Amino acid sequence: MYRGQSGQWSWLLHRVTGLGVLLFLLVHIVDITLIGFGPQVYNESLQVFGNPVVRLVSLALIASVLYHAYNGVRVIIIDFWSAGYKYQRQMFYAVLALTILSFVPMAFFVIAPVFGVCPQGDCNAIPM
Amino acid sequence: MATRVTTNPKVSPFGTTPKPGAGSGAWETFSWYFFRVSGVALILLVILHLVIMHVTNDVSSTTYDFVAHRYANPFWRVYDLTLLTLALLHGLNGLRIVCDDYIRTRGTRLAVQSVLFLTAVFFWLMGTMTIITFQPGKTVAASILGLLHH
Amino acid sequence: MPAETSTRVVQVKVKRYQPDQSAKPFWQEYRVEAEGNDRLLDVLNKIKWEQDGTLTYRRSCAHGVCGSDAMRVNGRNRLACKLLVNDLGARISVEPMLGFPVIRDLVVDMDPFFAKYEKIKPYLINDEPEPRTERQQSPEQRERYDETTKCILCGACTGSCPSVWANAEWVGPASIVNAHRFIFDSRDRGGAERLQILSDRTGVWRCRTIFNCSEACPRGIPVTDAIEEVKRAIMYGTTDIA
Amino acid sequence: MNYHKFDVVIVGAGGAGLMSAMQLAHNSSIAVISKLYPTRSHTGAAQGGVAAALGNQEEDNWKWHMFDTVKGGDYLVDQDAAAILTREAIDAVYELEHWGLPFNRTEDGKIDQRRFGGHSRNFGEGPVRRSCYAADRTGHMILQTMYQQSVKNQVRFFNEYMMLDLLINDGQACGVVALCLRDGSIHTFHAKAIVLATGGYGRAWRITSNALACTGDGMAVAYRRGIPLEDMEMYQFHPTGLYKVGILLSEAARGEGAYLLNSEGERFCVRYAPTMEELAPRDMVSRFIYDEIAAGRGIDGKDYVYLSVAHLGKEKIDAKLPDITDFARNYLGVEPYYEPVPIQPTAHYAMGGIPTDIEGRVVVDEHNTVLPGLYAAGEVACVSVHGANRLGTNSLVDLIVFGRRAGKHIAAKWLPEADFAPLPNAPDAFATEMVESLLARGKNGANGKNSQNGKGTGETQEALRADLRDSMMENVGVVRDEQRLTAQLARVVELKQRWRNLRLMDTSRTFNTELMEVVELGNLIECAEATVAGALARKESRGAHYRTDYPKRDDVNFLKHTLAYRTEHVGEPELRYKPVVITEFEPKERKY
Ligand SMILES: Cc1cc2nc3c(=O)[nH]c(=O)nc-3n(C[C@H](O)[C@H](O)[C@H](O)COP(=O)(O)OP(=O)(O)OC[C@H]3O[C@@H](n4cnc5c(N)ncnc54)[C@H](O)[C@@H]3O)c2cc1C
Ligand code: HEM
Ligand code: SF4
Ligand code: F3S
Ligand code: FES
Repeated sequence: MYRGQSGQWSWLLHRVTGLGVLLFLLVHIVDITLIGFGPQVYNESLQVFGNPVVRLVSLALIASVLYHAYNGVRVIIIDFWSAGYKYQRQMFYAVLALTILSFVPMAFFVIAPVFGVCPQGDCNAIPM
Repeated sequence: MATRVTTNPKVSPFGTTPKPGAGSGAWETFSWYFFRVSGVALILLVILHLVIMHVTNDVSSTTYDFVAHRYANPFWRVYDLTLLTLALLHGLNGLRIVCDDYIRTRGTRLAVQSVLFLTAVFFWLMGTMTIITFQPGKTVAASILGLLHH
Repeated sequence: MPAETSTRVVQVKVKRYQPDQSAKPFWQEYRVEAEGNDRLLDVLNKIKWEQDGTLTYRRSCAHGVCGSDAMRVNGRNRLACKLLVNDLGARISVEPMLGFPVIRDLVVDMDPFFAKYEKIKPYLINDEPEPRTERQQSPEQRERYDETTKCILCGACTGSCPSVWANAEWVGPASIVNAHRFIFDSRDRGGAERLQILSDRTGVWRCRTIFNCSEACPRGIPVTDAIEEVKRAIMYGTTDIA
Repeated sequence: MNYHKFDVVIVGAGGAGLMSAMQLAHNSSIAVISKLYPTRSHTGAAQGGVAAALGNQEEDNWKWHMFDTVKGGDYLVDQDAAAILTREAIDAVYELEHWGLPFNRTEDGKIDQRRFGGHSRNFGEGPVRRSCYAADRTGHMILQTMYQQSVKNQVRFFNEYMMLDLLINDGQACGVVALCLRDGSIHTFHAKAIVLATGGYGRAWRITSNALACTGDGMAVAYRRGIPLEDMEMYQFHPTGLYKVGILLSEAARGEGAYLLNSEGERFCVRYAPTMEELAPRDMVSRFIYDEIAAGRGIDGKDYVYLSVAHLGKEKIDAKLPDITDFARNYLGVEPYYEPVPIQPTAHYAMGGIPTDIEGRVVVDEHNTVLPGLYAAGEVACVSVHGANRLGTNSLVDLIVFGRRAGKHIAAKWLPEADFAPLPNAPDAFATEMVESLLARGKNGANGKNSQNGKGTGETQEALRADLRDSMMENVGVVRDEQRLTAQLARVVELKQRWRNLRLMDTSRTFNTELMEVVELGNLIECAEATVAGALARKESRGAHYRTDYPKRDDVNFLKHTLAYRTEHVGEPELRYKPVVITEFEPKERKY
């Protein structure tokens, strides 16, 4: 393994998260299509999202999207701002920090229903 | 360790102004640009989408009725369509780049790219169909028939 | 005052490849007495001259200006003659660079590397009649491409780049650095041609801003910055950019 | 047998070799053979600059440059050659600029110039700005620029091919034999003209600024084939080598105003050379340092003094001397912004070499008889423009001026009339025999393990190498005398004997660098033989050759060039002499 530094890891994560999100997107397009088969089919399939394991997958998706988005901005800044490359490492840490900062509250909203807490108000999570 | 390259931008112009010319150069340049432009657009689109679906509502409450209610406003249809299109193109273009990294032979590369292209078309049609034709209470088949009647 | 040195025993683990004997690379450990101020190259020489004459690597200048001895030291591309034992610790691992075919031990085939370098037309292009004396260039114009003139073509950057490992067709950072050296030279007229070449599939866009190259460059060239400048020159269609 | 045929074969891809190649690439079939990839050549290490009287900064004149060259060389310089060197330097520098060499610039956009040791205004009145430079990487830029032009002109390179032998038949040079490192094969190159441009042999000394590849191969190969070596005793020690490692801190530092300090903090050069101070010629400054150390004024009583740049200020150091201050930091852990840098004289440059005329043709006797088809240029050659001591920045000029002249002469005069001389029978016999016997001597060795258990009795290369470099340092250094030189000649005889019994640990044919190193070691010993014999016979002090037993220059007996011919008797080369060409400047005492 080459002992690269922040740049190498930021890229690897960017690639993995990008591909992960893409995979999810493709699955998501399929499941959304179910809506065309009427309420019954759709709502039943939707139950799956309440499943704690699937919720964890959602968490991964959210983290991936957040990281990928922020790091995408980092890359764009490096590309378009001539002094950007000097701060690439700092920006990488900022990306990680932002990812965590914005992930935690979102994770809370996603996970809470499992424990019967319904921050959104209309809790109809279906316990296993 | 690195110092700077950029100090004084004043350099006399070189030869003819380079416009990324014909051929694969223009396409690769465009693809690179597209990543950035679609990326910026996607930040707004995806994050808002996530917030709506996972934060302000719980996923399990995004039921048929929820969708019906939302799609009553055409804005959300346009929104979702844009999201779908950009994310698919951006993501599959990314996958193309990744494949390009690892595939050396021209033939295989061409084959893989064709598959990716077909995938894009297929999934885009599938998603688009759902978004455009969705009408509360009707199945896809019915909606399509309905559309044809009009 | 020269830094104090002390003799110590260092362990050097070398990833060897001896095609005459075995098709497979193997690791071999050597123990050598070295001083803190010794270069890694001195340590390798010591092994070669005193213990094992079959240990094979390239070297010439021994002070970081010829680019012969780029190799992977403790996981990173470095010039063996620019590393001191003091900075390496008692256990050192040495491997050939990734992304190049290995000929023997630490010697890799540089021919493909130079072939890719040649692709970007690494020479001044200017057909205008030559003045009797020098072509004029202001100190600022000269400064514009100063960093990229430092390249010694050691290959450390190219051998550190994951995009290169994945795709050997890619011209790689060293070629782009050398393209930059001419594209931003006010005397050159071949910028458009080079940017055309570099906007291709095998050109700058394959760079995913991984920065391993900048970290590896023994000359301290901000390689990624040079690449980004070339990208911007293609995007904006001019070098007249910050 | 691998056979190749080209109009011209150039051996060596440093500044000299590539400059010749440039003259020939357009209209003849040429090949450049080099044991290193071209950009690894030692020309790339040159820091300070290339001298040419452009007069961009202040008034200058090539005649002044010529005078400095002659005087700097302690009047052992052939003045016809010096005139060509200094006059054509101007055009050659412009040519390099047109090829894209990124010289530093003056405010008005011209090539910037700076001071350098021994270069003066108006025949010695005071320092002049004559050295054209590109930061402190002038040699790097020259080498890169020439390699770039070679790429442009699609020069055919044989990289990592090591010349082992030179072929002469019918009184004409007709080819070279080389070892391909990658697979151990022997290749014969048949040519109408051959240019030797293989550089110097500084690796014969322990403390040296030279690359590990600087092993005098070209000189040794020619020497073995009966070609004399000229003025080999004239070997320059550069005053400012990094303590212990020998890495060069360019004269550019002193050109920019750096001081030399002894243990008392005194700028001792001022005492010895009141006009030029630190910028007196190298042989002198090296001797000043030697004397200071001998007088107990080395730092801490040791064998080094200080080079101080701190007073120049960070900004100037970073702008003008970035690389050399990096060396101090990197290899000695000294921060030149604040601390003085420990330095000592380091073996640096061969003024002598294969004798040539002003067209770069190799000449083989005191009557300047030309050996048709053979050319030499660069450090391997002796024109002689450096005489007994080369001025800083004059070597790069030598490469480009005489590299160019050799190439041009071949293109314009030699190729039109020349034909291929037939190869001798079994042309590669000598080289093949050498390689095979070396590999055979290693039979007991190599198996990838540390094998000291072979049946062979011979020693391995390291002891021999160490003995050579240490004894040369001790006996043929900055200061010499009868006793040390005699001892060294005996040493050389012994070393040659031991070389014949060397044992290799590596018998592989794939990239066998041990084989290469052993051949190089043999070449160094050949060069050492000519050097010591010449030094022993030259009973005077002149330029770099300083003898405590004959401290005065002796123009009556020794204003002449040494020619050393190899003989069957080891350690006893035949010495002949040829007169120095004097046109304008009569020998005078050298004062700075
Ligand atoms: C540290 C340092 C700094 C210097 N600074 C300056 C300076 O500032 N100004 C100045 O004027 N001079 C300077 N010099 C001197 C000058 O750089 C050299 O004298 C000059 O570069 C020699 O050039 P060359 O072309 O003769 O040989 P090199 O550049 O040494 O090239 C020799 C070539 O021959 C090849 N070769 C050698 N043996 C064989 C073989 N057996 N078979 C095939 N190929 C072979 C090598 O591969 C190489 O390509 C400096 C020297 C040193 C060491
Ligand atoms: C949310 C906002 C997004 C931003 C700002 C963004 C930004 C970017 C950028 C700038 C790149 C190019 C990277 C480079 O050239 O090195 C990229 C690559 C990529 N993106 Fe995104 N992206 C976003 C969303 C997405 C989504 C939703 C997907 C999946 C469908 C996705 C999948 C990919 C893939 C697969 C790559 C290729 C990765 C690679 O080449 O290593 N991205 N993204
Ligand atoms: S850019 Fe740096 S690392 Fe890359 S080849 Fe040049 S000197 Fe070596
Ligand atoms: S490591 Fe490679 S991807 Fe770009 S920034 Fe450097 S060339
Ligand atoms: S030996 Fe020249 S760079 Fe290390």
